[in-house]
Amino acid sequence: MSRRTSAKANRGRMNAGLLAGGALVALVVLTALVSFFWTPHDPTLVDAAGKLREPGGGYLLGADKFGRDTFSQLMVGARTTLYVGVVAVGIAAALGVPLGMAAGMTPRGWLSELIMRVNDLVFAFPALLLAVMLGAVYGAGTLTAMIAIGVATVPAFARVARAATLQVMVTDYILAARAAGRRRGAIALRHVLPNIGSMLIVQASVSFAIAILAEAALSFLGFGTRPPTPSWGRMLQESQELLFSTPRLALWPGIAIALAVLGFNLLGDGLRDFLDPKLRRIRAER
Amino acid sequence: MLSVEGLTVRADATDLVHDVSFAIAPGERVGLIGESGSGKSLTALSLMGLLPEGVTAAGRARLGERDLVGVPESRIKGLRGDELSMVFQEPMTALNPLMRIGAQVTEVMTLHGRSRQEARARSAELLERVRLPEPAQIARAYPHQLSGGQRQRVMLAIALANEPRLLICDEPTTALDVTVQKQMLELIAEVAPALLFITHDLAVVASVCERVLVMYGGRVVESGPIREVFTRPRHRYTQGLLAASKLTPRGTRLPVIEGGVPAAGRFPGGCVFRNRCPHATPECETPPALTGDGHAFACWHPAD
Amino acid sequence: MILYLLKRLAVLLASTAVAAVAVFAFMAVLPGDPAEIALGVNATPDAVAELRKQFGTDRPAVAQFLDWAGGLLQGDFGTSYVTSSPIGPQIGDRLGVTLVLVLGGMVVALVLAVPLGTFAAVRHRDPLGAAISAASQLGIAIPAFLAGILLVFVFAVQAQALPSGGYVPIAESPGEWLRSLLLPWLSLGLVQGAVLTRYVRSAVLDVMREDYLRTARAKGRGSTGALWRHGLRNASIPVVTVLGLQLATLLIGAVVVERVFVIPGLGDLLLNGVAGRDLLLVQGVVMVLVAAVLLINFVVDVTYHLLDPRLR
Amino acid sequence: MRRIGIWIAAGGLLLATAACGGGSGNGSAGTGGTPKAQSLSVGFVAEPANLDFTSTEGAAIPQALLVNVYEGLVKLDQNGEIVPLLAEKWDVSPDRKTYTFTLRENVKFSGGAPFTADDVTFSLDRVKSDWKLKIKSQLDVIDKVEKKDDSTAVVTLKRPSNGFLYSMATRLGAMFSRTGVADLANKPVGTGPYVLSSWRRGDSIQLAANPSYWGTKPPLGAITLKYFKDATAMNNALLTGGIDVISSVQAPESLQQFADPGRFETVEGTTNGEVVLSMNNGRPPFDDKAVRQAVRHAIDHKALLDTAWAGRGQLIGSMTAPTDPWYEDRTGDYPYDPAKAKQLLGGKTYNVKMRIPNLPYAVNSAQVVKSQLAQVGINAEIEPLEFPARWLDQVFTKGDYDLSIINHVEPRDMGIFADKSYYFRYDNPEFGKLLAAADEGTEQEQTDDLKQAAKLLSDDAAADWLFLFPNLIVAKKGVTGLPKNAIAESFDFTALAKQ
Repeated sequence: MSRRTSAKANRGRMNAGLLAGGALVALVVLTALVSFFWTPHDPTLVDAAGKLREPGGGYLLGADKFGRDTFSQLMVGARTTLYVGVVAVGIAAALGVPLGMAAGMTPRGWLSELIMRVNDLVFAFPALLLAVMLGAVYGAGTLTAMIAIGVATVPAFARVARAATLQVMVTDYILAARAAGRRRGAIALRHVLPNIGSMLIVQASVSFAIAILAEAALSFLGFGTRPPTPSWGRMLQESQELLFSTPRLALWPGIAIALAVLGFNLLGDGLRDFLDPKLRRIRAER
Repeated sequence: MLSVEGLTVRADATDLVHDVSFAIAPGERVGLIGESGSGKSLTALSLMGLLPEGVTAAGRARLGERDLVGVPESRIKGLRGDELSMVFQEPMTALNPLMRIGAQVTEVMTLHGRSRQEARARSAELLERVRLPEPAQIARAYPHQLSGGQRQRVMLAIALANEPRLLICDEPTTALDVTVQKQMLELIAEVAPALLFITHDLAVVASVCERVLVMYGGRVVESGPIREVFTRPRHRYTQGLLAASKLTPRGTRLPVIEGGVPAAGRFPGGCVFRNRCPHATPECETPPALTGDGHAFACWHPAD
Repeated sequence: MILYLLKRLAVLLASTAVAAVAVFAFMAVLPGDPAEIALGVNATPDAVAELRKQFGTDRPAVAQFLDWAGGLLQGDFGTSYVTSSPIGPQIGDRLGVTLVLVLGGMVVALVLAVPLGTFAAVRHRDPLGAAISAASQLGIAIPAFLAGILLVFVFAVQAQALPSGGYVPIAESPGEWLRSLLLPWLSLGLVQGAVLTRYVRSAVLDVMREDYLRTARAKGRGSTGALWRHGLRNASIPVVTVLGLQLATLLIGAVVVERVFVIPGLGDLLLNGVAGRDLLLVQGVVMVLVAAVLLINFVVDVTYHLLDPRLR
Repeated sequence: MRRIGIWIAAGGLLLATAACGGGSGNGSAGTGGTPKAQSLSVGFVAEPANLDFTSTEGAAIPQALLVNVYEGLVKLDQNGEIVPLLAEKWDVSPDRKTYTFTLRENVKFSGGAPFTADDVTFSLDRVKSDWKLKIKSQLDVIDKVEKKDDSTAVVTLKRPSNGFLYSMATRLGAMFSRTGVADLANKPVGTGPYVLSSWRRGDSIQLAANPSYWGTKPPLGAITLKYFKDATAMNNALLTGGIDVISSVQAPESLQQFADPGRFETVEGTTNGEVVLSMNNGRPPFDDKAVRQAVRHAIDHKALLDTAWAGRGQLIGSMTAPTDPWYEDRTGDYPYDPAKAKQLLGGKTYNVKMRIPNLPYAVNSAQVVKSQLAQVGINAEIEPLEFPARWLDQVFTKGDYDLSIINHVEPRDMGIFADKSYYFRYDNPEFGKLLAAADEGTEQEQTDDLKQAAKLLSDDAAADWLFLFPNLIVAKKGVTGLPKNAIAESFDFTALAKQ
């Protein structure tokens, strides 16, 4: 009784988080989409006359030291943010989910043991380390950053996929499917994947948030998005020297990053409670 | 000894238990039956002061001279585990997985003033009393090393540790194997001082209790001595319940109660059973009172 | 338990060995010949060949690996091609600084997160509990370096109360050492504390819904007492996982804070090594980092076993 | 609730510690509490990997050690004149091939050994035998070095060279002790006013006054060179008293922070650093002179300097610095004229790679260059490469680039355009001839020839010269003796003092 009551109460409250998260994420996505067709100004156009232009007069948030419109940069920066997140999470999911499922479907086999050990090993190479090393080999840039973040996130996906698969594997319908002699691959695709999907979505949104932060940190270290492509992380980095005289230049990308991360985190939390309370215990990994 | 008057439990604006009154005399064994969602567990939890967050109880419940409802936790917690104990439905999760059994048993005694040494000695006795083999070994074990039946015995030992005046059991055998169930019930019947026994299983009530309360929709719809209520149910719900339980394994279809139990707050006004009752009339839109001495019921159209 | 420990230890050693191979292989793929780099852009081929011989980089990869790995076993990381000084002591110094930074930051995080997270869970229906949750969500969303820059701005530049950066060894002046670390600890601790608060809250909430907590209350404990005696240890299990994860990522992740506060830590050494193509140094640092993460995993697993009898 | 109280108490403790410390910590570099002579702490950007500038490239080592720890026979003063240092004087033979240096008496190395003509022959011979830098070829012109007596050394050249004495003022002329070269990477031994006292890798180098220095004792007892990778961190350090001097401002927009004349003083001088927009003359499209010229016309240098480097620095137009005797303002050669640029491109558009080092000035300038080139139809993709390793490898060594931006800090370095294998891949024999003639000719001939050479470079659009890197120093008020111009390799601490 107690569990039911509180879970219900919880779900009602979490919906607020889910809505807020969804709204923030939608805002980022929408901004990015609009930026393909329209921005107030060319975000990369250097205009010496408009250096550090104050907000107003068509420049909603003013301009940076290159005279580039901050608002336009923020809009296109949303694109970069999503791009980094989608590719990094995509890589992590594409590699991590099959591995985690394979490990979960053969819990006592050598395959499972091997996968999880390799997983631990990859986990020992944090995103930042990979990014720095890949940057040294192939040159810093958005792609190397995304690959590094993606690969470093594989273990998180593999673990969640494995844990969720283990839970699903003991349910009646899987037992029935196995008893009916269904092939493993078919079971994985038809039965396991749809049932662990909700947890993976949760993991995806949490990883997305982390990817955004990682991109910002890499930009700060000079291993992130290449100039002049607008990126919130690089905007923040570039505005550092003007932090005292023109704080708004750091303020806006800072807010953008914080809201996007907040959005994806809230979305992840909200989805976890909303989609499948049964699997609530498998927590998304950072 | 225990008297409950006008107990009402609500979450937000919804009454989950409405105006429930009953009493238990020393040594008496009372059953509380009903389907899930009938409010029987909440009734028990409100007596213990263990209602979940956001759920509050009003009305009056006294154990001896002590109020149980509407008092702050600091006042009631001294009674819990001492004069008033409870065994829960799910033995697998009711014990702390990280603590040894012995420590969990002694805890309830040291909490209520016994010395550590005394408690330790007594816990061995208690484990023996609930018929656990090799109590010393069990005391050193962790919960996961025990079977469900064994764990429920441990829970019983904990409940009995301070010789409570009243033991509340909430579906204590539901999660157990049938063979284990029987032993457990015998044990409870043997060791319980006064007992409030909650179950949905009529047969179980019949084997353990002397008197029974039937709950539906958060209300007591019928109460009385087991023999009378079970042989001559008056409330239409009780009647249905009994009929349903008499399904034989080979099962010719006997009348079953139509429809399902509504969700909390979705019960109709008036007689809460009227939307499922084949005998309902417009009269039933007025709430019937629980009337009758000894064998009481709340129904406008009672069975004979 | 002993058996488990031995088994887990074997896994640790094996994975460290595999990691050593992986790290070496990765570095071998890195373009750039140490000898060419050391000699600059217009070096003569003869000089390069001679230096290669001197460095030992003209030998087969397997021999080089065995040499390097053999040295590692004795704590010898080799001598840098670029700085001509032994690498081991350098890594040791930097690792010490980073450990002080990271562990201090984690202490701040714990001091913040355990009470706040527990409070937020216990009072999750109160505005104050919700406010703590919201604050922790916001804290997670702020990039660590931004937090650091803002702290510098407030405490160092405006208030002139603490140094804006730099690291003073404890041997030189314990007071200055503490002062130089307060802001870095705080900026790591705030951000990691926000993350941790969220996990503590969620772990405590989960535990609060456990039946055994109700049992404890039925025994006569108040809700606080029950949580204290029966809840926290259970709640600590998922929190230990997160702690391990945070520690593991921070060893290198702290580089951002090291940059902001000009602290000569391990991450800084790594970036310098990469920029200066000090390959052997980079190899050593990466090896240490990877081994440290594996060690942290080991400790977390063993802690699990200590905390949770079900795993034994 | 209880636990929250503890947290607040902990927070209070933190503030209390901060406050107590505040009093003692403001004494700038005074790291210890010992009452030694005054000290200063100076912020630098690049930390040396080791201290051996005979085998390691880069500006960081000579910047810290030359003149301060190591001395040469001569040095370059603030006006670019060559003045005596360890040599009291020198005589040049009429054929300008023999230099006779008269050495100062009573000069000792920090190890205690006396400095004699033997050390001169040792040091100069060692350049040929042991140095591993490519710039050592500058002394290939030396035929032989001889000791005449303990205080006289004679250098004979193969041919007359104007560059010889100048090179002697750089690190190439640094005097080493015969007994002090065992561990150059860690233990420098020189005759200078300072000696290395400690080095905390990744953090700082400490120099202490040399008690047995032969010349005027430096006013300061100790100098800390503190290294910052991050420009903002360096600014903050000065703002909070962590350092006394920023040796080179890397974020010129932030100078406003130091505007308060009651607290700070900003020194703006000049350097030898030409920030060059290099174009790969060796492959399309920049093997085409018209395209290179278009680039020069397409760039609004004034706007670039204003946005990329806060308007600090100077527009030059060719490969010479105003402190060179042969400097001429060549900014008028290619005025900003996008229409002309388009015309030169003949309506064609180009996609090119701009591979730049990941340094602030380059990253800033590149974004402006890209934007301006886009206006005339050249789409430059910026690719920041990690400096130095990756940039050196890809651009400098392999020449795999179309455009790049780098500050050529070496003094009087027009000669790099004479080397057709240099990454510019510029090949004009006439230019080489001019340079050779300049080195052998008289001083006047040298000036004339180099003026011509600079003009030739500009006309050919061998590269574009974005601006001359400014020497921006910010110091706490009261710090004196700051070198206004950074035209030598070293940051000269000898006059640095605090009032």
